[in-house]
Amino acid sequence: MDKTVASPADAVADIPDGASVMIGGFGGSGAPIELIHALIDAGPKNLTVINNNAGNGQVGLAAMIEAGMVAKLICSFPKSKDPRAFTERYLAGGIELELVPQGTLAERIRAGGAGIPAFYTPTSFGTDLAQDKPTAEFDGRGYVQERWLKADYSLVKAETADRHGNLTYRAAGRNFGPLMCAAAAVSIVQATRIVAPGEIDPEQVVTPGIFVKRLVRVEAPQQEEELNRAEAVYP
Amino acid sequence: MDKTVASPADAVADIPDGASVMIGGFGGSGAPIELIHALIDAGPKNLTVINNNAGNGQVGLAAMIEAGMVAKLICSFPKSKDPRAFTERYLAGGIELELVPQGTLAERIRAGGAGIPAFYTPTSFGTDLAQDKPTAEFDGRGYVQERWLKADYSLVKAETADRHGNLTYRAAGRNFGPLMCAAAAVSIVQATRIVAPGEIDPEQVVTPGIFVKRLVRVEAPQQEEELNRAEAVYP
Amino acid sequence: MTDIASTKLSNAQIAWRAAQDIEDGAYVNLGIGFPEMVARYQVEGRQAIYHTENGILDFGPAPTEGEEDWDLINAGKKAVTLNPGAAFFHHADSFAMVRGGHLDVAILGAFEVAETGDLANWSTGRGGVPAVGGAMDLVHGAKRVAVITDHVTKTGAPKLVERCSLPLTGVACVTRVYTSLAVVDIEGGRFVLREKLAAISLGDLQAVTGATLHTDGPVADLIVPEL
Amino acid sequence: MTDIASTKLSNAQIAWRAAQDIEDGAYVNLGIGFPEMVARYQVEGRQAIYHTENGILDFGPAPTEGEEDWDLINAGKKAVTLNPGAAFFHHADSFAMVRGGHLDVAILGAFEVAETGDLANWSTGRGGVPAVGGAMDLVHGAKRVAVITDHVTKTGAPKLVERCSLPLTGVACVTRVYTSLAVVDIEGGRFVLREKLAAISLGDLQAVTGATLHTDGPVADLIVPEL
Repeated sequence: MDKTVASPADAVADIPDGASVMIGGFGGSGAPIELIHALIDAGPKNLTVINNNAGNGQVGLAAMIEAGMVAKLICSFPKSKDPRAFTERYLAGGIELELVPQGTLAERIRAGGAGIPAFYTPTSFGTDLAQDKPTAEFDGRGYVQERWLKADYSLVKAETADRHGNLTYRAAGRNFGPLMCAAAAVSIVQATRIVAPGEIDPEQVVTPGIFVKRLVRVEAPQQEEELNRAEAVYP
Repeated sequence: MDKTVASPADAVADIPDGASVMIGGFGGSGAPIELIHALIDAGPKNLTVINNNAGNGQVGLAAMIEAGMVAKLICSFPKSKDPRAFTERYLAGGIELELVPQGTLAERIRAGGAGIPAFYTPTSFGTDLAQDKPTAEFDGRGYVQERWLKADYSLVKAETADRHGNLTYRAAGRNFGPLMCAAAAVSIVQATRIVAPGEIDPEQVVTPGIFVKRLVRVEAPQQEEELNRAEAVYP
Repeated sequence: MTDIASTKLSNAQIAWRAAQDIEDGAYVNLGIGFPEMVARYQVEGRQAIYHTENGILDFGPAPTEGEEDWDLINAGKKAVTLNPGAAFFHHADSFAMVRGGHLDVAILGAFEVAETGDLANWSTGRGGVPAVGGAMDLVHGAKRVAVITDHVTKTGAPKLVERCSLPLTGVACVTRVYTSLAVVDIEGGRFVLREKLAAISLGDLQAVTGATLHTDGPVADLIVPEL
Repeated sequence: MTDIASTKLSNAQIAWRAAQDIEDGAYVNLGIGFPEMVARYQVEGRQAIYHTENGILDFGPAPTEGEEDWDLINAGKKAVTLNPGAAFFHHADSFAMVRGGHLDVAILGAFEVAETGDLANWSTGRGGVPAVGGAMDLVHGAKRVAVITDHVTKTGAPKLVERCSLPLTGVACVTRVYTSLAVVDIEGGRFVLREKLAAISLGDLQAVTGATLHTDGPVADLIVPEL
């Protein structure tokens, strides 16, 4: 078994117009820049993107929005140091936004991967973000019903992978990666290193390979924050 | 910060009559034998125990049931090679059983630790185990609503702990440990080694210390299956 | 009428037949007991990865006696070994794999299977100590849920039935049944016969089946090696 | 009437006062921005462990400039360091800590706090791009949710009010407010004044507060060091 594909371009080549795509990362930490840029090169349109944020500067997700590929964004915090790509489109009515509290976003994605179609959370109860959502009372407290979130694809950045797809991450870059691998029909992972099965200690696997469909090695991955500090622009 | 207490006896001394106690382990794998035996020595009565099984032989949970301490058991599979302690009491009406499918048991405990009061699962839909439970349809499929499971205490076996309560486990002994640490008001962990904070790589922590209240070192822990093969009896 | 007892496949042969349908790279859960036998007959050149509910992916066969590590067991509480590429995880993650649709195949035993796809395999309904384990989870989520079973009970009663009489494990969940006499798909609430032993006539097979066996194209001979 | 502008505490002093109530061994989440300042004034001899939503427990102060690792950031996307005993985890586990009642204290900023404990701190309701982040999660689950804030807005309007006029972050969630003039508890749907600056009279304090300040026992002087 070898889930490795030759290049980021190969890894994302079949993502069609209209697909839903989860993209890992919290701000620049864990953002799979090479996979995103390969997707920009491929250029599918009308995508629904699930990410914690809405991009920063002119690389990564921001560049994808700038390229006009994103019809809808599901996120918790569409602000950043330089959010212009999203902000301009959003204020012009050119992109739909579904704003989800961060913990609810994480839990909805976790539920998608875990076969839990709906759950109750105290988060957002009594607020505008709970409008039109079913509510229920348990033990005298009010809760909001939230639905699972799944996607056709996910793009995730890992540190070490083995060829079966077992993964480790790097520091806080882990964030949404394990959840998005499980919640997408086709999870696509870029890893700094791809090793032989058995080289990752079974105790230290963070994402078991069953949640990973495709792997691609990106030996020296770019870091979004560093690109932005260098005022990089993609393409 | 040092969560270490001096002995298993000290660790469980305050567990009162009528408490609910989650006990980690799947069969003998991960069973915190020394903590259970300390609890037998302490002898609180009328306990509700949450465990995957119902004990095997005459040690550990089986010995606790034999000692008449368990009023109710919440489990998925109350059978084993030598289940007599539970079986005799159950058939005589001396112990209440709440039978929960294994994945639902795990998810209910996970929900308890994660602040999710209820969730929907396909598991048990249309079966006797879903009787009297609310059901709902999502996207044309039927699901059962299940409630979170919390406990006053949990007893868990870990491999390495640091003094802040960060934990690693051993092989499949991990099973319910991370979930039960989070779902109990007071989680009590026995670990083969207790090291200084910083000695466990932050990437390799399985249970973060926030989920752990008390630690006790049990340097050469007994293994339930081995005790049973030696026909051990406790006390 | 055929002497079914002398014609029927052994459990090993049923397991062998089920193993032929496991594709290369498949993630598989084998129910405890008889279904575990399927792993022995993995097709040469194909690699399946076995999942066990208690938190291991890619475990291997039992260790030699005396070499057991009792923290390294499968859902049947038998000692196992690890293959290169194995991973440990907790129970909630393990059942996320099960319920979340990540397993390609789950192969289970059965007391009864109905033409509706309903399965009864956890309770004889006769009292005693009830125990369910992971059975009710496994029937939901795996992309394909298959059953391996003798075609009839020890007393000769059909195990393939119109409606299950025993407590259900799951509703409309089984899609293929490998029996000691035949391979039967469940499609649109009907049993569809795909393969049968050449030595048994369709009539005789129908006689030991508790619901109508439909055909949909040719019925192949069920051919298995001596084992 | 007291000149509030020249009397009131600085943000650093408000943060200092809030830090005095963080107990040894507490697990703490500090909202992004102003609340992050609380960590600077941790009481000597006490050890708090800081949680950040993006998946770190026990992070430390910012590294020196040029030493940043941009995969090692807090929820405010600022570079941080690790203390011995730190742990990484994914976002669902991180918010399990938040919602599951595992944090001892969450300290947040506010646009408005109501005497009901309602908090508004995520949206000015004026259009633009809405962004919520982890605020709505943090107000649920932490054993104690406290707010640090100037007592009034930049235009002098009260921030402690009977009912919030801005979109809510959470209902009945705040139990203590540390302001630039006072320390106020929220109990039974009422503001209960615990401490106030000696230089301001109760009447003057009430005049800049949008709901009745109750007392329940003595009101202590709010005393903080020069910072």
